Amino acid sequence: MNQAEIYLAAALGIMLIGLYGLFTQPHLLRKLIALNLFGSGIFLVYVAVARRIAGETPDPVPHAMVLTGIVISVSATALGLVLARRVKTLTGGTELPPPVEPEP
Amino acid sequence: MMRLHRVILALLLAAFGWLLARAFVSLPASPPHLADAVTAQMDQSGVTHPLTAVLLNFRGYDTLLEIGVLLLAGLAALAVSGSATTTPRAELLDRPAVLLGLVRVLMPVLVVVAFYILWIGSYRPGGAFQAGSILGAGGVLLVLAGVVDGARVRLALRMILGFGFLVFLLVSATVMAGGRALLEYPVPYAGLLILLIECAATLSIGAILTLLFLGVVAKEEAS
Amino acid sequence: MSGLLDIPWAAWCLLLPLFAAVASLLTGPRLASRLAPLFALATVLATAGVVVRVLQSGPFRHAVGGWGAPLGIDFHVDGFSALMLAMTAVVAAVITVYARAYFSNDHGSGSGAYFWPLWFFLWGGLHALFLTADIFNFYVTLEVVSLSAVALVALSGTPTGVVASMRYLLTALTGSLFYLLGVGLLYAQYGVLDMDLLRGVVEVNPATWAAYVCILLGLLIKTALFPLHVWLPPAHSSAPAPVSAALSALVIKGSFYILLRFHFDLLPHEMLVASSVLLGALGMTAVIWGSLQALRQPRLKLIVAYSTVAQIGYLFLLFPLCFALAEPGDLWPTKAWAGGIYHALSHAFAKASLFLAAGAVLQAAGGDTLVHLRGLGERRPVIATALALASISIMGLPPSGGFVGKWLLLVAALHAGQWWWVVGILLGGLLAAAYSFRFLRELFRPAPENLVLHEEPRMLGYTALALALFTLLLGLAALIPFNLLSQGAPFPPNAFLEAL
Amino acid sequence: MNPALWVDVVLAVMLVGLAVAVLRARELFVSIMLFVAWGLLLALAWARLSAPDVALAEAALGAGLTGALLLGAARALGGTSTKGDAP
Repeated sequence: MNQAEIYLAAALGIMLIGLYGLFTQPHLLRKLIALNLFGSGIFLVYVAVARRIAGETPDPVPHAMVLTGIVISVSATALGLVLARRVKTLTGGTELPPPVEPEP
Repeated sequence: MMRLHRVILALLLAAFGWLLARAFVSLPASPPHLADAVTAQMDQSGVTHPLTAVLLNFRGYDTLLEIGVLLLAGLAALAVSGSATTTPRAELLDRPAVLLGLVRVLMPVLVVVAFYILWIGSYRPGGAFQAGSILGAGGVLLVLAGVVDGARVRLALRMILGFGFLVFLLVSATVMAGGRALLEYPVPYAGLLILLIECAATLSIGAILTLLFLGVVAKEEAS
Repeated sequence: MSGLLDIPWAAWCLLLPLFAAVASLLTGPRLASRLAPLFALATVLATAGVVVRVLQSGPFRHAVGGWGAPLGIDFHVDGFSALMLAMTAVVAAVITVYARAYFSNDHGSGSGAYFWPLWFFLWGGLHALFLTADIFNFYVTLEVVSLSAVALVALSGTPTGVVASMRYLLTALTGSLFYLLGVGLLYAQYGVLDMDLLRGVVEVNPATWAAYVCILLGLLIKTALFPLHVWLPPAHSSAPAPVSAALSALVIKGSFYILLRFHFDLLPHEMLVASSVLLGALGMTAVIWGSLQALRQPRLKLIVAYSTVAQIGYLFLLFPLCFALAEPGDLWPTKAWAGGIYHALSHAFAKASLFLAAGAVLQAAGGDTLVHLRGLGERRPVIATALALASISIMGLPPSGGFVGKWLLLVAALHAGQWWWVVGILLGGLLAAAYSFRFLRELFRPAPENLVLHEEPRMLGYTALALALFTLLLGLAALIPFNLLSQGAPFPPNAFLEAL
Repeated sequence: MNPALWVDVVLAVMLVGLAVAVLRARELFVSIMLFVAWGLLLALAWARLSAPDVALAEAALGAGLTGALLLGAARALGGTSTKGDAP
């Protein structure tokens, strides 16, 4: 087992945990945290893959993609938090109401 | 019912995990990659740090859109919380003077550190995003100390929000004069243009991160 | 003329809306609203430049940064992408004119204040999406589109709107992340990110399979194919009308476009046989389920939103027709491919028209329940005509663009001997007629004596009507889009012409 | 196995374990704190994988700013003690 494989295994676990949390946690902030876990698991895949190539220095291209991904996920999380606050202000709740098909 | 949902979810995730695991195990031991292509073109990139070359030159277009996404998030925060990003003036009086003093000392240091990180980014780890987040951290401190409030945000900070993206756009458009492609820097000026873009981006990133923090924590108006 | 063709139109049709976004931010809403038509016009002209170039000299690439794949990111513009760009530019330009009138009373701190920068970001993001040939760059463009769309939905400011926007954000992010994981797997296996280079090296193996599942899942969530559609009706029906129009007409098509790119330009045929049948079946279910739900909705915007769920279903019928049971040399896959894309195109115009008209109804009648529609045919003939004409295209009746698309799918299904899709397409058409009839009937009832209407800007009705007329044009002048579509199509050119 | 790799194994196990803990924490506040700690641990992982730039960005943005934003939002929602539906 090499370094990349160790972290790929961890990435797999983290992604699944994040996904499980995303679908089971009702609180909006916890959903966003779970989503961040899922995302970080994916970034770990990228960086582990960059480490697999022969030689001392890893491939910089996946690193660049991960940096882009981190900035995007911070942006999205921030938007999510602002929206969550708005949801709380307007509905008084911190969870999404169940997705009902609107009744006639 | 809840239980059943979770069992189904767990089964689906197990299947998904198995699919991924199988893929991971089968990946080639020494896979094809772009590292050599990066190395081969480094002397044309205008910088010496490979990651900065990829981020700001080879795949600079990704970064242009990424700064767009960050700006978008800032705008969205403003739009969603609307007039909410104003802290009432009276609150400033409650701030501990110690914090204010600390901020006065710390801010210049943070700014210097940020631009140092930005500067070294051309030849070793560092760059606009790291520098921008340090500025953003400074901004968060200013918010906490009550130095920055909503009213000032409106006048000063918002002008800076779009600055980085605008400079990046202008550079990508102007280099096209003379028949070059979008974002194709003339090689002798590549380093300079990258530094220009990074400086502008750092300011905007710092401003946007501050704004996002303000949008999340600021008290909402009664309206 | 050759000098004009040398201008990098592709770059400009990306840059102009992005410049417009920053300019709108810096100038403030009042001036932004004045400048918006100019930026829209310039973007349309740049897009026209792209279309003319493809028509005259075929597909082309533009190496952003001058590096070229694999190191750099390339634009790759063929007939399909040019058609999607043209669709986006025209629909978005009309929506821009509409939005100026729609928000004309709201330049202050209300939802109009941030509309313009967000709107041009959405537009620019869509153009970026249709231009790029880089699978990671697709991810970035998807996020530009999603985040601006989410923010635009939240502009309504109502509790329903904000909850819908929150749900939309969570769903869209989940979708993008699945897609991102798929891209990572492909890079891990093949070490390139350019579509064309990947096509040369991709093979059937566990990594490609896992990547396919991730990418498919991510994009299906974003395209809102049944049963992943739950987020769509609340988001599309609670947003401000110009936003609803853009979401249903354009945003959905973005992820669908990437899905088609992966299926036709990248993945090995043998991987797609089983999944294409599944996609077809889900599409058919979406047609039926969406239509049945549309039949039960109390409000015009909700009917139109569920109609989108149904119409998305048709798009997915092209997969089984192209990949299951088809042998090389068969003509029907060409028909199915062109039919599906044509359906996406005409749906964009028809659905945008319906949502714009619904917004006009909201402003005129003060609500959009079926009761509010009563008598509008008499008092607001322009709005009513727009609704009627656009519905014709949604039902798939001649001489509309919707008819051409469905007809091609139908003929392909008959040739392929897959008669069950024929039944579905016809049934879907009947159901569409049924739910459209629900509001059309109310429209053309005599106006009640005491009907009081607000004075809405007349431009609202005219723009909706313009888009509705465009759907008729798409039915009457179908050869121009098809000529464009054949440029660089994934089928031999002679098969393409023969099929039509 | 190379003994240096045990560092990675421990780090990997901690990352997975802490991720579970983040989602299982009853108190939202605790959950956020654990998430910030998790982000810092992840920054260590980036450093181990020779990705110093990513480590820097993760520490600043992923853990730092996201943590600050989450805390701010939790306080604003007035729900720091909201009971989570732990798996």
